[in-house]
This record gives sequence, C-alpha cells and structure tokens, in this order.
Amino acid sequence: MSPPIPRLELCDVTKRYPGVVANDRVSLTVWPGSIHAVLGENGAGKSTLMKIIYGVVQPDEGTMRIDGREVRVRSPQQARELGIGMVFQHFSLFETLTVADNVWLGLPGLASRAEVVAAIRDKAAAYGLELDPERPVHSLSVGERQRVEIVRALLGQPRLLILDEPTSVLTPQAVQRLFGVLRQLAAEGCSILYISHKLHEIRALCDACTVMRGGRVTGEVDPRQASDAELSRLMIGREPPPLPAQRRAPGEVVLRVAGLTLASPYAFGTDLHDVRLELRAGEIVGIAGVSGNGQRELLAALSGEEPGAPPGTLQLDGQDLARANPAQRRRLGLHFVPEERLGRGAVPALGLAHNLLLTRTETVGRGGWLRLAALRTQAAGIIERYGVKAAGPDAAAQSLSGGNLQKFIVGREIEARPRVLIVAQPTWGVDVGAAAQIRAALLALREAGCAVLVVSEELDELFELCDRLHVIAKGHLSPGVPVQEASVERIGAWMAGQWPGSPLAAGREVADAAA
Amino acid sequence: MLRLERRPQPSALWRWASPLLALVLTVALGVALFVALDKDPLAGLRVFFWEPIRSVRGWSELLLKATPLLLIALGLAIGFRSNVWNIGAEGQFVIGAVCATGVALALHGAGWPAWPLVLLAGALGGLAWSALTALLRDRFHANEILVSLMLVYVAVQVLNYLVYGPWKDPLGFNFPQTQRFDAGAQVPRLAPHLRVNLGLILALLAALATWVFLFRTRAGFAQQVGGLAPLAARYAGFSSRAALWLAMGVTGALAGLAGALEVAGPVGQLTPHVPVGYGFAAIIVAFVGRLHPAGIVGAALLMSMFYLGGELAQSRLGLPKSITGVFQGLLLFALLACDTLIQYRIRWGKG
Amino acid sequence: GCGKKEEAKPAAAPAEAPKAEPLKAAWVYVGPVGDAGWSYAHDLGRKAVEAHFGDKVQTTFVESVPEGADAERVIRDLAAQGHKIIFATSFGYMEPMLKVAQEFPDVKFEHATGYKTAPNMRVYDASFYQDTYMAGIIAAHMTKTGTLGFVGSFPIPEVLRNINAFVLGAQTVKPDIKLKVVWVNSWFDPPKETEAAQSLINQGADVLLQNTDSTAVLQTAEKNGKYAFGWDSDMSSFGPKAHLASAIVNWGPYYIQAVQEVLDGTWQSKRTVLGVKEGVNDLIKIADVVPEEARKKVEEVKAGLKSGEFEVFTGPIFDNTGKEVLAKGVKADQDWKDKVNFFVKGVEGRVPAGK
Amino acid sequence: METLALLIAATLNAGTVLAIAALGLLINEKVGVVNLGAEGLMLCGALAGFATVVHLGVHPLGFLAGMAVAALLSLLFGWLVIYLNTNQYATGLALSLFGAGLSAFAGQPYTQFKLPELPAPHVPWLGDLPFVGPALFRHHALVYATVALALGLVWLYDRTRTGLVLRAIGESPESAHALGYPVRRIRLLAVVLGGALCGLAGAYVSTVYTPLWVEGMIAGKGWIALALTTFATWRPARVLLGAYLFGGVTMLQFHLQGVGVQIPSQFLTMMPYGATIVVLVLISRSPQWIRLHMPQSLGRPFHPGGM
Ligand SMILES: Nc1ncnc2c1ncn2[C@@H]1O[C@H](COP(=O)(O)OP(=O)(O)OP(=O)(O)O)[C@@H](O)[C@H]1O
Ligand SMILES: Nc1ncnc2c1ncn2[C@@H]1O[C@H](COP(=O)(O)OP(=O)(O)OP(=O)(O)O)[C@@H](O)[C@H]1O
Ligand SMILES: [Mg+2]
Ligand SMILES: [Mg+2]
Repeated sequence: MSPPIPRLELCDVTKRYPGVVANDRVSLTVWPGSIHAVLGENGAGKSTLMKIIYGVVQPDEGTMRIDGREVRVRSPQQARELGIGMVFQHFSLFETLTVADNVWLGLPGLASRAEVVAAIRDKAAAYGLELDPERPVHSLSVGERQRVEIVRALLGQPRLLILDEPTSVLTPQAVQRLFGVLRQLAAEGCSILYISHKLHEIRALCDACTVMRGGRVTGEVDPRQASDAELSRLMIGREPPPLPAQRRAPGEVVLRVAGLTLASPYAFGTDLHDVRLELRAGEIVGIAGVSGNGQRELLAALSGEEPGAPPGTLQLDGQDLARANPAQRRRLGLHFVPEERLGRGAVPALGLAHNLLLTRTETVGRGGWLRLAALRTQAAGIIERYGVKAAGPDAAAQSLSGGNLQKFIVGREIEARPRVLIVAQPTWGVDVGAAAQIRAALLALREAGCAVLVVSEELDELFELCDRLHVIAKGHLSPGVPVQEASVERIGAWMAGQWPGSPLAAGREVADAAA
Repeated sequence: MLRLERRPQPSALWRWASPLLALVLTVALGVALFVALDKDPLAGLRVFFWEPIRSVRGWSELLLKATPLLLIALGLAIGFRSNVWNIGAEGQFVIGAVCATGVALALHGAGWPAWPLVLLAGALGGLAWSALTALLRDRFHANEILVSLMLVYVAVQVLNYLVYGPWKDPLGFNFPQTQRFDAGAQVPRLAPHLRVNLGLILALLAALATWVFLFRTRAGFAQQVGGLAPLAARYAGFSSRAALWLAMGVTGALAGLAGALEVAGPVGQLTPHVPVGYGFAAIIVAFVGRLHPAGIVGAALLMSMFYLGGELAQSRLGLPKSITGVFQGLLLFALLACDTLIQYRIRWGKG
Repeated sequence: GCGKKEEAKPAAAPAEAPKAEPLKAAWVYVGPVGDAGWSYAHDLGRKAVEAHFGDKVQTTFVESVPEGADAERVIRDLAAQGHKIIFATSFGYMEPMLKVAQEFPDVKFEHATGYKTAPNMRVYDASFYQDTYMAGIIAAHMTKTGTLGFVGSFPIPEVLRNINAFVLGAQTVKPDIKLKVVWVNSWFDPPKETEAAQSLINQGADVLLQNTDSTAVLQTAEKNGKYAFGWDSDMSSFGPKAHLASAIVNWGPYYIQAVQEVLDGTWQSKRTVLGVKEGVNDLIKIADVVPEEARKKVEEVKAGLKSGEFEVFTGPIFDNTGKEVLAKGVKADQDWKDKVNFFVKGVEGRVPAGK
Repeated sequence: METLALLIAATLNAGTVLAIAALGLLINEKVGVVNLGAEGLMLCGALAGFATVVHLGVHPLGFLAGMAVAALLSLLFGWLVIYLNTNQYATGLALSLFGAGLSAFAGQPYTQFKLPELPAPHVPWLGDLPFVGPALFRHHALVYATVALALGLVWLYDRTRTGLVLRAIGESPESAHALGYPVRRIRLLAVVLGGALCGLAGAYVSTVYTPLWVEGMIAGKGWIALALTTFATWRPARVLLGAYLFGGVTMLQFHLQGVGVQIPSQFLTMMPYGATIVVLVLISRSPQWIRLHMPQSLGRPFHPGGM
C-alpha cells in the first residue's frame, strides 16, 4: 500500500501586507477525513491563510498542493473546481436575496434555479440543516444564515471544507449540532479545516491542530493530548495572566432601564421588548447573547445614538435620559465604547488627538475654541498610560492595529471618570496581552465605584469579568443571575430564550431561530 | 499590471503634490490641444497664465471674477466636508441677487448708503432658498443633490418672472431689466477706476473665518466628522441635522451674498443675465482647492484665470469659447486621479 | 482637429505693414457664431465688412459673451486693444458698453436693439415686425384651421411687435383669424422649441412662426405636415415642404456704412431703426405653394415699406381686451412701438406679467 | 379627442428620451455606481450621433456613434471611480462639465447642418386605427425599443442569473468578491453599458427628436433622468412610467399656455422641475422603504484588497 496522499499541503506560504507579515513561511498538512484545527489569537494570520487556500488572496511566496498536485488558486471558482469549499468568518450573504438565490450565486455550474432549490432541500435533509429556500436572508437568524453558508459550501461537493470561526455566532446548543454535521462529513471522507481560538471546541472536535502566532506556525499538536497550558503557550507565548479577583459589595442603582420597548431603527433589526435592567455602582453586569438578538438596538438606545426611548424608561441617578443625546448623556456621566472602533469609536482619517474630541471636552476652550497643544498632550498621556503603539498623537486612527486602537478608545472613556461605562465586545479582535490589560482596566474601574455594563458574545470573557449576567434573546432580556450561579449550559439555554418565565419559552420557533 | 496599494497613512507629500501634478497634467494636455489646433502653444499659455495678470486692471478683473467663486466654494467646502451635497448654489446665487435687488429697489432714492442692507438681503435670500432644500432633506429625506439642482431652474424662472414682469424698469422701454441701483446701493469699489470691490475683502474674511471654523473650533470639528465617519458623529452626539442645516445655510448665505455682490457690484441692476454659472464652477473650485480654505483661494484665482484666458484666447488667438469648459473638466479629472496617490501607492506587479 | 470655422485674425498680431494701419473693428456676440440665428446673421455682416474693405479694415469677434458683468471686461479689452469701432449685438450689452464708452472717447461704440446713447455710442435696430406682417399675409392664405401658432422667446416689446404684426397681416386676409402663443423663455433651446411647436400643432395651429433662433420649429412643422417660416436666415433647406418663407435680416449694409463713417470721420451718435426700406429686413424665398394672390399682396406691402408710405401699425388697432390702443388713421411713432405691451385682437391669452 | 391622442403621442416621444437615459443610469446604479455625469454623456452622445448622421447619412449609425462615444467617456469615469476609487459624486460632476465643454468645443462646425429626412414613422395597420393610431403607433422605432428595453431589464433582474449577479454586486460587492465574482470588471461593464444608453438618448435627441446640433441642447434632461431612478426605486418598469409622466408634464406646460391659461409662462416653465421635487419628496418620505429597495452599496467605493 502506497503512503496516503495529503488532501492539502502548504509549503512556506508568505503573505505581506503594508506594515505586517500576515503569513510568514507557513506550512500545513491536512489528511483526508481529518478535522484539522488552526488555532491562533486574533491577528495571527488564520483568515489570511484560509483566503489564500480559497483563492481570494494571492500569496507572495510559497506553494500549495491539493491531493499531491501543485496548484495555484487564482479565484474562488478555481478553488471550488478543485473541491474546496469555504464558510467565511464574516458572512458573504446578500440580505435582500432569498436563500436559494444566495446559494445559486455561490454555485459554479449553470444549474437552473429550480435545481438549486431541490438540491438545497436534499442537502438540508441529509445533514439535518432545515432551511426554507424561498425566505429572504434578512429574515433569518444568525444560526440560519450560517446554515445557508454551510449548505452553499456543501453543494459544491467539497473534499476540503474550510470553516473560519464558525461558532463565534452560535449558541452552545447550536455548536453541538454543527459538530454533528462536521463529524458526519469527515466520516464521509471530507477534510475539514477548522479555525478557532477556543481551546475546548478544538479539543472536542479536532484530530490535528496547527497553532499560529504573529503569522508563523508555532507548533503542530494533537489537541486531544495537549494541555490547555501547552496550547496557550504556543498561541500566546505565555499563559494568560490571572485577573485580580477581589469583589466588593455593589452600591446604589445608577442606571435603570425600566420596561424599554422600542422598534428597531435598522432595516433588518430586532425590536426590543420590555427590557428591564439595573446597574449599581461598583459592579460589572454582563449581557450575553447570540449576535443579532437586539444587542445593537439596546446599546444604541442606552448610548443615545438612536433616540426614541419612551420617557421614563431610561434613568441615570433618577434622571430621565430618554430625551438626551449622546453628548448630553456623557455630560451626565454615561460613557460608551462601541464594538466598531474604526468608523464609529474613532474617525479613521483623523489623528488620535482629534479623535479625543469625539467624547472629551477638556481641551475645548471658550466659544468652542480648540486648544490644540493641550489636546496633543492629553492624547500623548493616554498613549503612554495605556501602552498604545502609535506614531504619536497625530497618527491617524486607521494606521493603528485594532487592539491598539481599542486600548486608546477604552483609555479615552475610562479617563473621563464615568459614572456608568457601557462596553460592547471589549476584547473583540484584540490580542491576548491587550485583552488582559483592558479587562484589568475595567475591573479597576469597578473598584473605583463605576458601574460597568459589558455586552459580549464571548461567554468566557463574561464569566471572567462580571458580577451578574443577563441574556438577551429576540429582543427580550432575561432576569439577572449572579455569575456564581450561572453555568455555560444554563446561559446557553437562556441564549435560546429558555429562561424561567420567558415570553419566548413557549414558542418552539424561537429556539430554532436562535439555533 | 498596475495596482493600487492602500497606504497605512495618507501621504502628506502627495497632499501637496497632487494638485500641482494635476495642474501640470492639465497644462500638458492643453499644450497638446493647442498643437492639435495648429496654434502656438506658448502663445496659448501666455494668454491663459500671463495676459490676465499683466496689469493692475488685469488683477482687478481677475479678483472680481474670483470673488463669487471663492465665496460659493467656501460654503460648498463646508458642505462637502460634512457630506452635504448642495449642487444648487447657482439657484441660491440667483435668489440672493433677487432679494438684494428687492431691497435696492425698495430703498430707491433713500439717499444714504444702503449697500450693507442690500448685501444682507442677498445673504438672507440665498439662505432661505437653501433652507428649502435642507427642509425637504431633513423632513422628507429628499435627496439634496436633486432637489437643490431642480431649484436652480425654479430660481431662474423666478428671476425671469420678476424682470419681465413686476420689476421691469418703468422707463426701460419694457426691456427685461430693473432700474439701475442708486450709488448708495452699490458696493464701494476698492479703487475708483477698478471694478474690484469690497466683496473681495468680504470673501477673504469668509475664507479666514471658514479656516478658523473648520480647524480651530469644536463646532467645525463636529461638522466634519459627519462627513468623514457618520457613525462616529452619531456616537459622539454630533447632530447630523445640525450639520445639514449649517452646511446648507452657510452655502446658501454665501452664494446669496455672491449674488448680491454681482447685482450691487459690476452689474448694477438685475437682468436675466446675472446667472452665469458661478454656482456650478464653484464646485470645481471647491474640489480643486481640496475643500481647504487656503486651497480654495488659489483655486478660485486659477479658475478665474481660465475664464479670462478663455475670453482672451478668443480675441487674441481666435479660439472658441468652449475651450474653457474643456480645461475645467480636464483639471478636475486630473486632480481626482492624482488624489488617489494620497491614499494609495502605485505598484507594478500582480494583484 | 476641430472645425474649419472661419476665424477672425488674431488682433494681437502686430502687422508691421509699410502702408497705413488698417482700421480695427470688433463685434461682440451673445451666442455662438454657428447658431444659424442672431449671432450668425451679425457675423455675416462682419464678413460683408471684410469683403467690402479688404485690408483697409481688420475685424475681430468674441462670441458667447454673457450679458452680465463679463461683457464690460470684454468690451473694455477690445477698446484697449485699439479697436476703433465696436459693435455689441445684444440688448444686455447696453449698460456695460455705456460705461466703457465713457472711458474711451476716441472709440465709436455701436449697440444693437438698445435705447441709450452717448456722444460716442449710438444704437441701431431692425424691424422684424415688417417681416412678420408679410408672413401673416401668407399664413392667412395657407391656414385651413384658421388658427396660427407662435413660439415666443421672451415677452419683450420687440417680440410682442412681431406677434401683433403677424396677426395684423393675417387679418388683412381673414379678419377672424386666431393666434396661439407659447413662450419657451429662451432664445435658443431646440428641444423646448420642438415641444412648444408640437404643442401648438396638437392644438390645431397649422402655420407656425417663431421668434427663437433655431430651426426646430420649422423642422417640427415639416415632420407634422404643417407650415412654418424661417427666421434670421434662409432656412428653406430645413423644411423643404413646410417652409413658406424666411424672415431675414442683413446687417451688412449698415455695418459697411458705419465703418465707412469712421474712416471718413463722419460718424455721429444717433438712433437708427432699419427695416425693409434700408434692405436690412426682408421676407425671402416665398415657397411655390403660396398662391399668387398672397405673393402679390406681399409685394405690394413690400413696395409700400420701401417707399416709406406704408406703416404696419396704423390705427385703428384694438388690443385683445377690446381697448383701442391706436386711434383710427394714426400711424404709430417710434415711442409707441417701443412700449408695446399688449396683444392685439385675435391673439389668445395675455401678455405674461403684462399690466 | 384628437388633441388628446396627439398629447399622448407627444408625451411618449418626450418621455422616451428620459427613459433611455434613466434606464442606463439604472443599470449603473443597480451595481452600486452613481453617475452624475449623465448630462455630459448625453451631450457628447448627441453630438457624436449628429455628426455621424451628417457625414454618413445613416440614422442607426448615429445611434451607434452616440453610444460608442458615451461608452468611451464612461469608461474613463468608470476607471476613475472603480479602479482609483475616486469620489463618485465629484467624478460624475467632472464628467458632466467636461462633457458639456467637449461637446460644445467639438460641435462648433456642426451647428448649421441639417440631417437627411426621416420618413414619418407609421406602424402598418395599427397606425391607421382611430385615436390609438396617432397616439401610440406613429412613433420612431426607438420608442418601442425603449419599452422593450425596460421589459427586458425587468426580466433580466427578476428572472435571470446574470441579473441576480448584478443585483448581488450592487448589494454587497465584498460578498460578491468573496464568492469569486470579478466585481470591478462587472461594475465597469455596467457603467459602460449604462453610459452607452445615455449616449443613445443623446443621439436620439439630436437626430430624431430635434434633428439639430446645438451646444447644451440636452438642457437638464440628464439630471431629470437621474432623479427618475430614485423616483422609480430602481425598478425598470417604474422608470418607464416615471419618464412618461415627466414627458407628460413637459408637454402639458406648453399645452396649458396654448389653451390660454392665465399663469405667467415662467411658472409653467418651472412645472417639470417643481414636479420632480414634489415626486422626490413623496417617494423619499419613508427612508426605510427607500433603503429596502436601494442598491445597498450605492455610491460606496469598493477596494477588493479590503481596507
Ligand atoms: N487586506 C488587508 N490589508 C492589510 N492588512 C491585513 C489585511 N487583511 C489582514 N491584514 C492583517 O494581517 C494580519 C492577519 O490577519 P488575519 O485576518 O489573517 O488574522 P486572524 O488570525 O484571522 O485574526 P482573527 O482572529 O481576528 O480573525 C492582521 O494583522 C491584519 O491586520
Ligand atoms: N487638505 C488640505 N489641502 C491643502 N492644504 C492643506 C490641507 N490641510 C492642511 N493644509 C495646509 O496645512 C497648513 C496647516 O494645516 P491646518 O492647520 O489648516 O490643518 P490641521 O491639520 O488642522 O492643522 P493642525 O495640525 O494645526 O490642526 C495650512 O496652511 C494649510 O494650507
Ligand atoms: Mg476572531
Ligand atoms: Mg480571522
């Protein structure tokens, strides 16, 4: 018997972007029927590598072999012809089109639309991925959207399926169902490249694991054998620092959301239903949930970016906030860190110093006159204290890496000494060192008596940071639960709307939709 | 293959070099055009770039023509920087001229210098006309590009109605024009024999004020964030409605002032021929000036030079008038293309 | 390469000729010389001057000069360049020219269609209404519906005179004839003129006249199988079947005379109204379909105009509200004509913004 | 009755110019590109069409020439906007200025020319019917071709895979790129095609509608065509209807004058522009609705390398 031929073999693949080497002589081998993990922190170069394999991005150097044959993939079409399928980290779906149209667009051949509809039904049945081909994508839940992506990839009959962080948008239950599908596929001989930075998932699913850091491969391990500490070291270069764990008794209620019901202002958004929430001084409250369940709407209503909250439903220290715009709320002590840092939390083309002016007014003199020297000094201070890597106070926001910009923005809001700080996805896309620093800063803020609200999709992070947890599902907010009494299973069930007394508990469709 | 690569940081060098390169490209194309037309390119360049500034009178005419362009372009720059696309400054110019005339006619025979009131009326008229667009955009989300543009046509007919009808000079043999303004209603000239008038000083002050507003005040900062990153403006709590109203209002008022300066300055009365396209030309001026007050001052002079040069090219070289339009279009194209170099680097090789 | 448009010689070129310096004459046009209309007619006049005087005169022109603030600069530049006589060929140049005239007392300024004069600035005008009166006679013979149509540019006295004369001419043949007027508020906007003409035809007008400068009205009539006239120049080729006659203006004689006066030193400021008598206005190329009777009548009128015996506006004339505007037997004087601000009986509608 | 038939005929005729250009702009906007240079394209198309018929005497060649010249100019526009990522508004404005200047400049020798006669169009049999004959069946072939084009676009966008790809690119060029579609090439193609239709509209004006060449003869029709795409919320059939509506308003103002309505003509001249504003306001009132129908990437630049 001849030795088996690897399904995919990458050899010294290098890709440079201005200022970064996203992939630095990366080599990787995937065997037929194997579920192969690529593990690495944010920015390690995982997505870039996958895009190279799928032909979206062209490498600067290096070779690639499929089934032993050297190939140069110039386009996704060519990748599909070679039997490669991909589910993107950021969905590539068209919201106004139907499921069938979306799938049809992703199919290379010239099958008729009717054939596509039939094929979707077949595949969906074979793998237990129910889908209505005629529904428009904007009416689907995130989980359903991912099913569309997966079905689209499967219809190309892939022999190598790439999934880029597929679970970051799923409830724990939905993750289990996805794993079932993937195992079935692997059993049928399909190789799977599975990208993640969640250790426990990889351990549960994969039989091989390549670890990346800073664009390089730092190790090849069998995830079923390796310890967490070992993987962390490969991934981060050290073990994550422990967080200070003192907790003190919370103080008076600072922010109260009293029965907030609000229609979504966004085209394909989620309406809020009777949201009730209390935030006390000196505590951190977390809101978990699968993205697209009303987080965006709730945050916008709290920050004041979207007006329209009924009077009395939002109170800060007993004062009604409903009519206040973001600047007025900030003056009352409510600060906010949005999840998109470039374009929302910061103006990409402007320098860091000018970006301070979005939320800070210390350097604005009488009549709105800008004291530019003071502004630069202020920015330089934040850059220094928060260890922001930047060319200086005048460096354009768009020239900073995501993590450094996030440190700057968090620093900007923390130094305003807020009464309430609302943070969305505090460490999303931020490297581990920076993440630890940001989390520590949030904890310190709590110690200083500030009330902090964290909205995140990373359960681990919420468990680590928060005193109390809520879950948001379909625009409804669950009651709070102290973090000591919460478990991943319990919160996972709540994420599907199944908390005691939930108005969603009765309806089966909700669980499906969230799945 | 030619390929663009985004720079990590916009290039400071190209920010300056790109307009110069664009000008050089335009001049090069112009020379090619002259050669193609069998004209001496040197004479062509001389007519466009030297003849207009050879004498004090030349300068006076150059500055006179640049004044309305400068005023309108400053307002447009504030608008374009904040994502407000007022394309109808021409209409605001016309209504400014109309309102200024209304006051001048009402104060006919007053015997005291009424010109400040005339100018004020012009500015308010332009403001009111642009407010119409702002209102429709604010209340009904109607696209301001199209609305403001349609209002240009409406404004011109309003002007026509008045000069062919109620405001016709009773002693003017029914010709479509108003009475001439009283001396007191006309803007003082800077020198007795030169046509350039106080409007130039007002325009330069407006340029200075625009610069201070944009780069030295928080309100100006807030105004621009809406154009650079609308979500960030929202996050900061900078009202996009306020930005819309301010941008439309300033443009309207400045365009209206320009209109008033035209009727109370070189024309001296309202005629159907007051609108000559300054409102549209100012769009080019604003872009060529990189939406920066200093740049706009230069661009207004350059554009004015093109106009004067175009006239001189007719009487000196026998070239057709439309050549001016071709040059203006070419300059804007060249500038837009060159501006790519600020954000991107050009690379040869595979994509 | 572009166009083989006949160009004026560059005025700046210093002619180091041994013989006497040629007299420099300049024209300022409101439209492009190629508009086949108003400016084109004036440019033919300029060419007539060139042909007549040869190298004794050197001509320049500037086209498409806006009638606002720019005109003053253009005229002043021409004066400063050493032109000894300058013709400004549109009404809107009156005020700017007046200002420049004060600065250059040695230069002679000629303004078409205006009314203000200065010691070194005089005005001249043509009498198109004499043409339209004759056109009215022909139109009345050719109409089957009894409704004529007029595409008007702007409601100024000159145009109103033309409209009224058109109807008065027609009424000499058919006293109850009607005229519909549509304004396009433009001198030159072919698509609009087309639409206006089409609209008139749709409403039953079957002979059209226009006071706009393009051939659009004639072409629209041709397309619809109706009749129309040429304006400013011979337009017969643009509507071989529709064309009844062309109302033309020939500025050549006047321009030659004016230049001659400057050369002779006899130039004097005055107001000149020219017409059929001076050979400036004429109705030409009367089509074969026009009946002999109409031709004869037109010839009679023309003869009367030439001799000066006949005046188009001779009382009694009633406006279309029934008011008498010119008493019986009275011949209108220039002042009366300058102030026409009404439609005569037979014209439908009211003068826009008229009082 | 006869007057009404003629008014309908004139309306169809006037509306066709707008419809052709607006359908072209719709093709552009469906893939996410706004071309404010429509006016300039139409002018250059008009000149090219006119000049070609003058020299060659064949009307269809005039149409082709108008399309070719406008296509060439849109290629320049498309290259700037799609490959150099210049601001779409500014570049479009530059194109409208440049097109106006260029056509005026190059068109000078053509101002006094006259085109060969076109036979009066008449659809056999149908054209002889009372009322509907003169109203609907005595038009230039392009009037019917425009209707066919609109229906063809309805079919293209609603029923075919090509149309689906075009819509997808207009909605999310990033996703389309990730699926492997050559987004920029397709956008450029659509821009050139749409531009060519603007050129065709211009050539129709100068060779059929008003067989003349005069600088600036498009007189704002390009801008109204731009307004029409918004008016129609980017649907071809509605573009057609909207174009006829505006054609009707244009004719109506002259009709009212002829009937002797006592409104100053200047106010009647304002009518089409005023109507455009009113309609814009009416359809824009609900931003949600516009957003649901608008190509989501309209006016946004797309750089395949990502930001
Ligand atoms: N189009 C691009 N232009 C410039 N730099 C890029 C581009 N795409 C990725 N990068 C950079 O390359 C590096 C690797 O990015 P990549 O997206 O591959 O990381 P990743 O491991 O997938 O991270 P994540 O976990 O956040 O998805 C990062 O520093 C990123 O900023
Ligand atoms: N976009 C631009 N185009 C052309 N010139 C510019 C531009 N921006 C700045 N400049 C030039 O740079 C000089 C200083 O810049 P200015 O103060 O106007 O902008 P700034 O970036 O706000 O400066 P500061 O750093 O002081 O805030 C000015 O004289 C101006 O001419
Ligand atoms: Mg990630
Ligand atoms: Mg990634």
